[in-house]
Amino acid sequence: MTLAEYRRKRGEPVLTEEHAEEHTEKHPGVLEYTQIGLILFVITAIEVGIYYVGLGFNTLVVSLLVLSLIKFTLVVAWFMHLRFDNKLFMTLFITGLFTALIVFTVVIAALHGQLV
Amino acid sequence: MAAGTAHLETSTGLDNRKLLMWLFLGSECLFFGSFIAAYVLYRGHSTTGPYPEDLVDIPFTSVSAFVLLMSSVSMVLALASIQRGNVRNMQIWLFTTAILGTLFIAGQAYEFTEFHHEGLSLSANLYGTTFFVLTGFHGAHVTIGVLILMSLFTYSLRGGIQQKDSLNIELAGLYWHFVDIVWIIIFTLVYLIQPQ
Amino acid sequence: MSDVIRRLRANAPRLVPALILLALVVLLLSGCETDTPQNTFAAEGEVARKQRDLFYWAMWPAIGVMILVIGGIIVMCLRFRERDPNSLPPRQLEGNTPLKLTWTVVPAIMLLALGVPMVAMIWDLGADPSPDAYVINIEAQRYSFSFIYPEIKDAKGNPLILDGLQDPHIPVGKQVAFHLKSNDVIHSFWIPRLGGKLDVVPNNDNVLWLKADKPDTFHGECAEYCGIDHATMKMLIHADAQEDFDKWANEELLQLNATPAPKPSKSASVTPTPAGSATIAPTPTATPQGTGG
Amino acid sequence: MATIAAPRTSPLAQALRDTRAAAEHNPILNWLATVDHKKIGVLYGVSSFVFFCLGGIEALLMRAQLARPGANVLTADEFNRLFTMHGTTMVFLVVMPMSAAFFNLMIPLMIGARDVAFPRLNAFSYWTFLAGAIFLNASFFTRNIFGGELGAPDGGWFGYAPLNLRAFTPGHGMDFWALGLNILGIASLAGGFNFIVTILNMRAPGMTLFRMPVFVWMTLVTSFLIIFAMPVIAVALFELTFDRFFGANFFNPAAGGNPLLWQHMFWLFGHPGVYILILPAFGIISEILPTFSRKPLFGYPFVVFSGIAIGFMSWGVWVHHMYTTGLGTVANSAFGISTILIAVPTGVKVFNWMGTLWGGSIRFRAPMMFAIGTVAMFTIGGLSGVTHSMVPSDYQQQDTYYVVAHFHYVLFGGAIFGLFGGMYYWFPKFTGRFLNERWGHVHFWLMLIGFNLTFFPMHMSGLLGMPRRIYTYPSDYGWNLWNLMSSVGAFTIALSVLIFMINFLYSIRRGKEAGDDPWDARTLEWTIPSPPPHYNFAEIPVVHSRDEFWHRKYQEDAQGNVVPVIAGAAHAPEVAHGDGDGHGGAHGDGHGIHLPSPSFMPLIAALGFPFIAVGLIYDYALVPVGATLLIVGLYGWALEPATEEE
Ligand code: HEA
Ligand code: HEA
Ligand code: CUA
Ligand SMILES: [Cu+2]
Repeated sequence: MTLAEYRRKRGEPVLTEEHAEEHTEKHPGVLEYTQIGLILFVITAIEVGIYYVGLGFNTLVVSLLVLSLIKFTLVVAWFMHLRFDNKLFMTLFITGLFTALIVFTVVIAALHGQLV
Repeated sequence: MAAGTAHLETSTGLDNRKLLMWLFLGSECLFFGSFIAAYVLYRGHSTTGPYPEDLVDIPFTSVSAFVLLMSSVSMVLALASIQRGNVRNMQIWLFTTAILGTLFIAGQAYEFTEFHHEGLSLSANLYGTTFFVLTGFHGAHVTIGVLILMSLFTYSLRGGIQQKDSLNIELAGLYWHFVDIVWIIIFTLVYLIQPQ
Repeated sequence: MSDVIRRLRANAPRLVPALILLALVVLLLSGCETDTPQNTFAAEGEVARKQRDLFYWAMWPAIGVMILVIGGIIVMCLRFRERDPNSLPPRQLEGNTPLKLTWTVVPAIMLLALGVPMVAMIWDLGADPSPDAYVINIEAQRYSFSFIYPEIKDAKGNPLILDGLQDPHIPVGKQVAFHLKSNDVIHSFWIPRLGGKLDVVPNNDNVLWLKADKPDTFHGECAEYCGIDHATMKMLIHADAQEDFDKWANEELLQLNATPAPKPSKSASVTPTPAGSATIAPTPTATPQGTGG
Repeated sequence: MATIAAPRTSPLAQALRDTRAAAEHNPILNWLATVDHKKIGVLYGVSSFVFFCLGGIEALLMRAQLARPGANVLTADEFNRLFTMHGTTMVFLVVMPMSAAFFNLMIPLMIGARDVAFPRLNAFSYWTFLAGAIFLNASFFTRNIFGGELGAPDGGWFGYAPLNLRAFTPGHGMDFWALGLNILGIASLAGGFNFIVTILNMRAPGMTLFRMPVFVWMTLVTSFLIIFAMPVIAVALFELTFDRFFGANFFNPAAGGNPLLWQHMFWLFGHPGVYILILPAFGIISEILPTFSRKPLFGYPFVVFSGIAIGFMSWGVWVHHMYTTGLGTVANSAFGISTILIAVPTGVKVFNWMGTLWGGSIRFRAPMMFAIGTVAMFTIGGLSGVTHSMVPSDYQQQDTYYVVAHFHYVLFGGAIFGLFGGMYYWFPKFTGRFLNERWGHVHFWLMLIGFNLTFFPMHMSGLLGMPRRIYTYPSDYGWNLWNLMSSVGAFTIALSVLIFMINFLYSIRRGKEAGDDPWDARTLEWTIPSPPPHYNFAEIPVVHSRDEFWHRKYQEDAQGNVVPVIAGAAHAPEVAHGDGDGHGGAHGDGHGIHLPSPSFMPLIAALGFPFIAVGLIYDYALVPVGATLLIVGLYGWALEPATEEE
């Protein structure tokens, strides 16, 4: 008997377990994956394009960061299935990611470095 | 890659190994975060050349980045195949992914030697130090990934991976995609954005 | 023998902790305000005084909490000890929300009362030295502090350099701004009776200002572990009244003009002294020109 | 199961299977190949205790040198190496692995599981730890120790840059330090992952998160801190390794490197690190105090949430170790405030422990003495921590003996006292015998007195301006008496530890028989026989409440008075049929329970690390040897079935 079954039997709230069974067969198919791949390709092309267009430094940096963030999110959400999977995985990953982001931003700021 | 279905009944309903993998990736965020922080802190602070603007070859690196990105696509297709029970396709995509990964490594090896010829070494300046170590550790991750993929591929040739074992592919995939997103960040921060 | 042990054991829970607590507090108090060379309580400068007062501001509540907690534990141990080994368990009290909120909120308020003056003092002491401060450039290397006086210059414009063998002097009654620069590893510049320390970090030049109340001799010491002779990286600073200080400066100047050439100088990176040297080797200091701070 | 592993017929596979089978019977192979969490726990415990003695002897040598001004017991160089090794040993080879010992021994028993989630990863974690620990201590021999030259690292336990670079610490000591700590980091990481998965996934039916014993909670928080903090120091050490071995410039000021980067990275690990050291002890005493007060932990949710809060807040205070580096007023103010605030959740814990005593019926058995001692001594250390957090006055105390006093109060008075409490408490579970009670009390009082005698005077010497890490001091600074007291105290502690060791060795054979539930305790581990069978639970229990076992023994009547459950009157404890292995419940004797088979692969893989490390330092030829061991171990691990079929 799993904890989830046990809880359901006793009518207790089931916490993280509720998603357990869901994640089968809801995966996107080949078509979606290829589409995402195409989008990723296009964004990369745009990034390189922007690099050569010669925008002002700040515009360049901001647009590059935004674009790579989109790529990052696409891969994580679709290829790594975080969008469909149990929220616990998302929580764990985001915790690591944000801890890293925040503490190292502070470190660099405290050492009077530039972020970009 | 033992432990098949027996442990599927867990308190959270989540597979032990998959949980482990996500914890590992969360932890890796801090690992790569640390290297990236050192790079960012020191960018533009090298006291002598060669400087990044003298070296980076954007067209070349763009191709590498593209190769790695596409390997992520083939990886996820391998997973999609095995989840539908198509071992043959899975093998093809797995092999493609490994080949693309190897290409990326080869590109990196080429780039490292080029840079070295231009006088950038680990000890040349801060740029050399942070660049080689950051991209080197990433490359090491890719290499390990290729090894894992090739092992899975060989294993599957012997019939070791069926639809019910798709978790093995999923886990390798998670690792592989993670290595890819790290490169997405590196490509932007280390190559495209140059200090003024 | 075993009787003694038994009696001791019976009484120990009551006596020993109380005795220890008492001894601890007495110990703590007995150390204050004695006149030893590096006593941080025996402040003789504005900075050290403020820091000591802030320490008291935190120490007394801390002692209060300590007595509360440990005293409370002792009282409970006496009051609630099991009297009958065969008794049933007592009532199963699981918690008391108002109580729990109290001991979350009250310490938070106490700590705020610590935080406010703390932040105020950080900004007070962290302010730039006043414009009329007397500037001394400090160069630290294993294992000595060099004092460089940019305001005491010889005919050729070279400043006075004291390289750790002669005792440095400072004027009293005004801020002295120490510009700290390291030639090798991290050191920490500390003159306890004048004020807290500040690290001397390569590539991160820091400025520390201190102010001596009255003429006296102060002991200072490197406070960051820096290698084999860290323990003996010390200095003795003479604080002089302004006229005495000027007199000393003039004498030094005469001497400086009398000596022919400046010492052989060395570039910023200093090769490490071979491990095992047990003396305070006067390491050559950096070029006089490179001491802008 | 991956039954299609290595081809069944190959002689190699057959040989491997035979070795595994042999490991079931041969007593030595049995320990080398064990994947049983209880045995791994014992291995962890014994090893870390050996290192405790080693670190303690290093401390005694230092105290002998410092007992009098101008003493000549040690040279400056020896002293520097000893405090570096003492600090490193106590933190990485004593408190962390000793906590891991308790995780291993207790977690599966407390959550009602038969093993951890990844038994072989667990074994790997231990062997890697042992390899790293031995490697680190081998550094004593990097110079001709028999000719009177002590090797070992000499950069201090936090190895500040640029002193840690080859130009300033020549010799191989710091090489061993950097590589050794990285090996130990791998061990901790493996353990951290394993326990998170175990706690989240392996709980018995009914064991919801908020029914878990507090020790399990604290293990969970600690493990999270480990997996997020360890990578940071790993990277710092990698960078140091590149600087030292390959001329990289991360911390080289001459090339523009910033030595403060090292400090940030070290303390970014180091501060979460100190809570990694203390939270397990907090968990242990949160089990002991209720048992011997005979009432539940006061404010369980508060204790749990404050533990989680401490975990989060520990990420926002690291700069308090760097107040004097000149980071500026903004950074110092922000981190000063955050450091002060961390006293709030810690205070919540302390007060709830006191609330647990309140209204109890307290039995002063040896474990309880240590638990109470922990609360009291930790509070003193915590409060001196608060005085440290006051930035401007810390400019005076930083790097003095006042810091040394603070952290020994929290580390020894908190962590070590708590861990000793755990040893007295759970010793009967694993041996079936009590540790001698009387000598336990002698140990406690002697240690308490010796401890305060050693470390309280250090507040004084610190405030009187005595810097830490000095091998000698002049006689006219007013430090003599305090140092003498510290030295006398240190030897008193040593005596008390000796008493414990004798007690332990005696009791393990001759101690009073304890039975399954000697303390009238509250949690699941006491429901099973002492010592536990290798399968832990013949039937996986079903949990209905926090303090499950207590509720099987007692109930409250209408007035809230406690009455025993009359045998037979209440329903028999429910068990989960169809347990995790899918083999159905075993019947009393544990037949039919399939446990993972022993495996040599973790040991083989772990052996690779010291080869690689030694190779990097002395001869690159060893690196491929180590790598091969590692790879062979990992492949064997992946390919062999977790459980051999009979
Ligand atoms: C187990 C390890 C451990 C723990 C738990 C702590 C806990 C704390 N530490 Fe400590 N610390 C170390 C281990 C630890 N420390 C080590 C090893 C070093 C030195 C490293 C080195 O330099 O080598 C160090 C150094 C250190 C410094 C740097 C000193 C310096 O070098 O200048 C500071 C500064 O702020 C500090 C602060 C604190 C604080 C505020 C806490 C708090 O978490 C304490 C909170 C607890 C309490 C406050 C007591 C209980 C609370 C109450 C009873 C509530 C009521 C209280 C009030 C209202 C005040 N510590
Ligand atoms: C958990 C951590 C921990 C523990 C338990 C201890 C325990 C002790 N420490 Fe520790 N200490 C540190 C962590 C710890 N320390 C750290 C991190 C540092 C900083 C290092 C640095 O600056 O880099 C430090 C630094 C430090 C210093 C400062 C050195 C300096 O700055 O110059 C001193 C000085 O007295 C000291 C003393 C002691 C003593 C006397 C004990 C005693 O309590 C030890 C008690 C144990 C024993 C005495 C062992 C008994 C063994 C036996 C009886 C076995 C006998 C057997 C045979 C002979 C076979 N320690
Ligand atoms: Cu200079 Cu210590
Ligand atoms: Cu800290």
